[in-house]
Amino acid sequence: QDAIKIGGIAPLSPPGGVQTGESLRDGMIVAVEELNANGGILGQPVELIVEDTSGVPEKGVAAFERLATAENVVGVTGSAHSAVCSAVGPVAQETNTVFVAGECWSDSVTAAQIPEVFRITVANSLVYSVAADWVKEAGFENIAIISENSDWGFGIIDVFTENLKDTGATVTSFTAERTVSDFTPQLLQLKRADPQPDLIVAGFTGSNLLLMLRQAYDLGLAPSPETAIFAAGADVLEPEFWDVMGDAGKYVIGNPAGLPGKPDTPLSRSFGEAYQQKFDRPANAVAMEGYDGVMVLAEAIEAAGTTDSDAVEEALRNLSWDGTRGTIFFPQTKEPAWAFQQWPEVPIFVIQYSEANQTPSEAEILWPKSQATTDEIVLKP
Amino acid sequence: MSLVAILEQALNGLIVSSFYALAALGLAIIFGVLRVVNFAHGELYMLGGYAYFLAVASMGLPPVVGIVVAAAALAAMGALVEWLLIRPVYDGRADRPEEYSIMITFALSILLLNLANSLFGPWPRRPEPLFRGGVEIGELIVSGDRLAAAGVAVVLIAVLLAALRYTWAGRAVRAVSQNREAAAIFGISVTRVGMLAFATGAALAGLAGALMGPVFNVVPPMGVIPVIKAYVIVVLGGLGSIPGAIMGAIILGQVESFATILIPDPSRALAYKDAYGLVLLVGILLLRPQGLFGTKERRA
Amino acid sequence: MMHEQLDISGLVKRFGGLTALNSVDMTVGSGELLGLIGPNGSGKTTLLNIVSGYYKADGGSINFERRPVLGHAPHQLARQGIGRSFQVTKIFRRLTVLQNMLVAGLSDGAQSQSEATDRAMGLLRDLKLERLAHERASSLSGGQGKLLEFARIMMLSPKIVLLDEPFGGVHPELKRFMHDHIRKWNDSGVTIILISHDMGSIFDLCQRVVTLSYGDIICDGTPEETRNDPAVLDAYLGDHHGAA
Amino acid sequence: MKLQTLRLLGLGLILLVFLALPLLLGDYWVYTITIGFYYAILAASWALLVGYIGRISFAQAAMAGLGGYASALSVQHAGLPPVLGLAAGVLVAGALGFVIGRLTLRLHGAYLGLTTIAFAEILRITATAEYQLTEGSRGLQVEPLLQDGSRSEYYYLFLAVTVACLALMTWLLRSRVGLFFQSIREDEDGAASLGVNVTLWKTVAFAISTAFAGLAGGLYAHFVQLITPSMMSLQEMGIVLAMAVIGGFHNVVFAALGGVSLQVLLEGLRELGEWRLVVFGLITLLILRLMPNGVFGTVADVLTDRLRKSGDDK
Amino acid sequence: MAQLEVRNLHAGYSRDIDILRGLDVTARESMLTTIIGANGVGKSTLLKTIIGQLRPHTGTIRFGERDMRDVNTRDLVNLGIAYVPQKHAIFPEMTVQENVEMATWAFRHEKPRARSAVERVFERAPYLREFRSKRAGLMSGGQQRLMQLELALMSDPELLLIDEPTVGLDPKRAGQIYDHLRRLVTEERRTILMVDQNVIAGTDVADYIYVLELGANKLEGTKKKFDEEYRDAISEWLF
Ligand SMILES: Nc1ncnc2c1ncn2[C@@H]1O[C@H](COP(=O)(O)OP(=O)(O)OP(=O)(O)O)[C@@H](O)[C@H]1O
Ligand SMILES: Nc1ncnc2c1ncn2[C@@H]1O[C@H](COP(=O)(O)OP(=O)(O)OP(=O)(O)O)[C@@H](O)[C@H]1O
Ligand SMILES: [Mg+2]
Ligand SMILES: [Mg+2]
Repeated sequence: QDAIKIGGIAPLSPPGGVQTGESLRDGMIVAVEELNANGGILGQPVELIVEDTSGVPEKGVAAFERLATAENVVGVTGSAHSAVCSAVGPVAQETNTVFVAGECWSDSVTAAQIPEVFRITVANSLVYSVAADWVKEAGFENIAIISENSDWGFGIIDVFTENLKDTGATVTSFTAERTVSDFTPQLLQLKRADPQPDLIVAGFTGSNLLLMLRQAYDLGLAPSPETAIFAAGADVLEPEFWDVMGDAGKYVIGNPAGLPGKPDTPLSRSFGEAYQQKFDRPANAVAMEGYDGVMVLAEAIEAAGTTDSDAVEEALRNLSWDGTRGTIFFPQTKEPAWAFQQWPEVPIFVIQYSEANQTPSEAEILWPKSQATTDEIVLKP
Repeated sequence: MSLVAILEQALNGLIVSSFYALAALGLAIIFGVLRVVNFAHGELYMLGGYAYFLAVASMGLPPVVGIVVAAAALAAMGALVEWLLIRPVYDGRADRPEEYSIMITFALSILLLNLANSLFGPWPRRPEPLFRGGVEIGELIVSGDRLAAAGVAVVLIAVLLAALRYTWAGRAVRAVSQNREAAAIFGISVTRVGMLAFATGAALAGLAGALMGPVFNVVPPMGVIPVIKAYVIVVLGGLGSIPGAIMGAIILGQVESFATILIPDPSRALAYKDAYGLVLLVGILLLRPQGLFGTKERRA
Repeated sequence: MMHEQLDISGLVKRFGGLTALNSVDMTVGSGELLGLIGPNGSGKTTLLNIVSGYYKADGGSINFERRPVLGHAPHQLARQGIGRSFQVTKIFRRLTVLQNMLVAGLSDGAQSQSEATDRAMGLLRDLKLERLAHERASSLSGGQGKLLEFARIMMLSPKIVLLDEPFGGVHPELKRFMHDHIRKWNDSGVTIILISHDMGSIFDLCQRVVTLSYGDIICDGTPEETRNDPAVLDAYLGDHHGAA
Repeated sequence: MKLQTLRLLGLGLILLVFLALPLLLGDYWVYTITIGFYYAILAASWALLVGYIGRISFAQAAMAGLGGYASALSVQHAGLPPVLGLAAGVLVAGALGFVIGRLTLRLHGAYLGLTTIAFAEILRITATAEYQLTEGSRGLQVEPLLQDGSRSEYYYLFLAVTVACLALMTWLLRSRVGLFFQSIREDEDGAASLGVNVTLWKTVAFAISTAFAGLAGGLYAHFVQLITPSMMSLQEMGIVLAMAVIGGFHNVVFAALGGVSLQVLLEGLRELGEWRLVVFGLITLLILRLMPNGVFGTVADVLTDRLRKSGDDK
Repeated sequence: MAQLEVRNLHAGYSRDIDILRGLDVTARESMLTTIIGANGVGKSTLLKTIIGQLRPHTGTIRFGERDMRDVNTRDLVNLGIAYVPQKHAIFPEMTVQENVEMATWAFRHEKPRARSAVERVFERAPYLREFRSKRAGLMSGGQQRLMQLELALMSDPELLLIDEPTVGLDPKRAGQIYDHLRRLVTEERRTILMVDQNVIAGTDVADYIYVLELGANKLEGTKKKFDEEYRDAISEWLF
């Protein structure tokens, strides 16, 4: 019996964000095992083929090519780098293979409005406008953003600047190569700045994000009573964060696009358990996206009753599936551009660790207000 | 900018310089003896970081011991690499020794980097440093791990300089680098010195990695950037010249520290951070092709 | 008909505190065969290095066929007709012996590849290197390397040749060949400056001998005059008059 | 003479195989080999520089990137047709190669290697930092070279260009220029004393080599239709180096064959997942250590040797 | 009885090609033995094989009791052998002083011996004193060669192997060197084996002479025999 092939793409080697890539892939693996345990799709077993993108657009394109033309997968999910997601869009269109983008936040991924491209994670505009609301509410006035000079990094700066324009807050931004590992000169400069910033946004990923957080802490800059620090990269959600940061991780603020156990549905709970059991680590938003990505494809194939690409694509457009993070569907609105086939209800949280070694689920939720676990808008050391 | 701010940047520059110098020392020694630029130096540095991490975090040894372990492990590794790969450079087996040495070490670096990716995984590790906490010097705050690393680096550099100048082993190392045949005729074992030099160079890379690991995290690509800085430094100073390497490190540390904050467009200033040293290097080489401290050769 | 081909005046070269050439004046006529001798370290090679463009001078001027030499690159001077050999040979070790010859033969673009090859093989035959034509130059013995370098300059068809110790390590039999070639060359109008410590060769070949000592010319005369000059005897020949 | 004909026969055979491949392989492999041609030109251009004139450069991948960007941007902003864009890429890369060659004239060996690393990294960092122009690490969308070109159309185009490039390089290296290059590699002062214009040829060699790299980069960009700074990284350079070394960097054709075959091998090893690059590194290391003339170089040497011997027997 | 005996030696640079084809050479104790022969006959190859840079294919090399076939170059000094190769073997980037000190490497731990060896060099070769703190590689060709000869003598070798002692030396110094070598043999009873293209002077100082041809012996004999019997053979080369 032929297997139905589903493709995954994720950065599994440097210079990509390998940590994120692995979580994404592991989420997919859990999904495929679950599908096969329940008899597969359309009665056929499911095979997952994950290709490495290294986080590099050309390699992503090559990987997608291979999946679409050599492996003949029905659809592809994953990615973890906006640049890769954007780059594979045209290939998806050309090869008529649907792509469910996960963990890539740049607006441009969906703004290209390619019919084959769907997104189950947030768009920068979606997430940082929420974060910006929190910033407004918290009343920060001097905000410094240090971000990598990638699509995602520039997006953070743009959305913050845009959304805080009318609040009178000043936003200063620095961008740097993904490989810069010593931020001390800038951080010293911020520390000596008058006034000292009250919020630093760290728009990096991987080891370098942790280094920046660490250096800010060691210099006594942030987190401190004067200055809060907001880590935009998904790496703060992984348990290894604590191995590296120790106490310095306390009071770091993160913004996951989903928290395990929220909403508290049976699916989200069972996924969390399966993941924990298989990989011996708690699931996080990225793993949930990996899982949801495969499941969305499986649902669409099931709904279409065939693996024919056009039918699957159509089924995705009409899909409404209760995933680990809520009901996933893909609106066809083209205004604003990035909203096309973008799941609009991605849960977005602003969380802050109040103790060392917390999981994201244990951290205090600061925002949205409706879900907040603390009255403070930001905790100070 | 206030005086304190300037001092703070200068101090940070100095600390960073000592890191760079440490990373560059082994490179300079290996080049000095074997006339080989070890393009795998960054990966040896990375392995030093992992050796330290394994010793301190996994085996629970105290940090000081961890550093010794890292140095010893890398010395052994260096000796092995020299024996297996580098020896053809000077025993006459390689037809084009210079190109061979560059390419073989480059290939080694590709192998080690990918091997580490596969073996250790992508997660950064942060082993316990030699010292924790911050040190306040007046208004200036320096974190303990950095200061410790810088201090050890300075001591090491001094010891090494003295050793090269005043010990017979150091002289043998210099002699072999200049004329292998003559060295052998006078009774020096060229192979032993070659191995000694490579092992020492690797041990220094390992030490640097062990000291730097707690500061910059232990992660497979951790050596890539420092080693490029190390290249810049040794070339700035004149390949093979240890005092040159130190001057180079000091210059680079200050340039990076101040250029990053003095260039008016803050975004560009940081984006080009890793390019300052390279631009400096290109500039200096154009004026003095033999580096700051290198010497000219007699031509005919 | 002789005219002044190489005109060196007031040439100074210093290395740090050491004055290697101390205001040297010397003219060489076209078609001369001039010996340049002097104790070790007297500045012979340095002079040659400056004339052939390898070192800069610290003062003075040099004209070759009334055109200034200083400031020109070695290859330009080579093409203007200044050929030289090196005291420590500079052969192309990983090229074959024949290829070594062809580099010289083809560099001015005047000869075709086959013409140059024919000429090269002829020269190699004369110097007993024909057998080795297709071997790599790295497998030549010390003396054979010297011979190859000598043969290479001949390929260049220079107007003036500066030979730095060309007989070092060459067997007497081949040295005789070289003598013959040098004479033939000279007869065909090529100017030759010969640096050698081989007094037999110098006195045999040269009509005029210039003696340098510590960067100064201490004697400029016929072989006979030089041989009997007390200063030369004292500084250079010692009591082993022309022992070699 | 017999050797010469056999050599030509061998090359003809290889060419035939390449001509036939698209008829036998699926789209994906055709795509892969097409990219292999990019690496072939790049590896050959590097071998031209390192193998013949002895100047080590680590900027070759960066130069390909530069050619790619120059071509893509000139098509985008000046509205040139892609073919003219390619020409612009060749010119820009060649010109910068000329400048670098000129600036680094007095450097050799390790100094030169390290300085070219500096140039390469400056280029890469600039391409990343000048986001407004290059789209940074997100990547620049590039016009396709052929409107609606099929996979095999691209394949044959790349094959033709590769063969043309190799023919050009071989012709150059067979001429007296090749001899001058090698004499400079062996001893610059010695070469100058024989009238070889060392300055000129060293610079020209750099310019020619980078111009070929620029061409390769331009072709690649217009084929993949996307270009990012990672194409200019040292890691990428490492791969190019390995290709040339494994093929045999003493000969541009061998280096080029190394380029194609390694690209195919790298794709073939995908099964190994993350260990793929480890295996790759190991192969490079072993070949360098045990077969310094590269695989194709060694095979050719052995065959030539056999032929000579059997010729002698008669 | 420390004499150097080479018997039926076959050696070369690659395994399948013999450059030396059955050579027999003896450097008798307290004698100066000179080897002459055309370029490329294998004189340097012989010395390189004796000192262990090349491995003999077959044949024996003995120095006194010691089988030299597997000798390592670095052990020469300890065996009482010094070697001066045809091309310069000095440390160009070190000062002259450092070069001189390096030559005491093998007996560096015998401080008085090392010190007096260094002092003797500067006494014997006063010209080196001027260059003491100058880099050796910057000296002229002849100066470098002279220094190298001095370095070789520092270890008081029993056996001295010299490839072309006087190439590049001015006549005055060359004469002094030949005198010195002669004195080493007659007064200090040392053994010298040298290769020389300077046929007249080289045979003039010799006690015993070998003439090689294509890697094999052609003629040999004492100086006296040469003066009497083989004059013609030699003058054939010379004139
Ligand atoms: N590049 C240099 N740097 C410093 N000193 C130099 C340099 N070249 C030559 N000298 C010095 O200049 C002097 C003259 O050297 P040169 O090589 O011209 O001598 P020479 O006459 O050729 O001697 P020889 O007969 O030994 O070859 C020597 O004392 C030498 O030490
Ligand atoms: N490194 C080498 N590799 C291969 N062959 C070599 C090598 N060195 C020398 N030969 C060959 O060995 C033969 C003997 O060389 P050798 O150097 O012993 O000659 P030699 O007698 O010392 O000559 P010369 O008087 O010119 O120095 C020569 O024919 C030479 O071509
Ligand atoms: Mg001289
Ligand atoms: Mg010899």
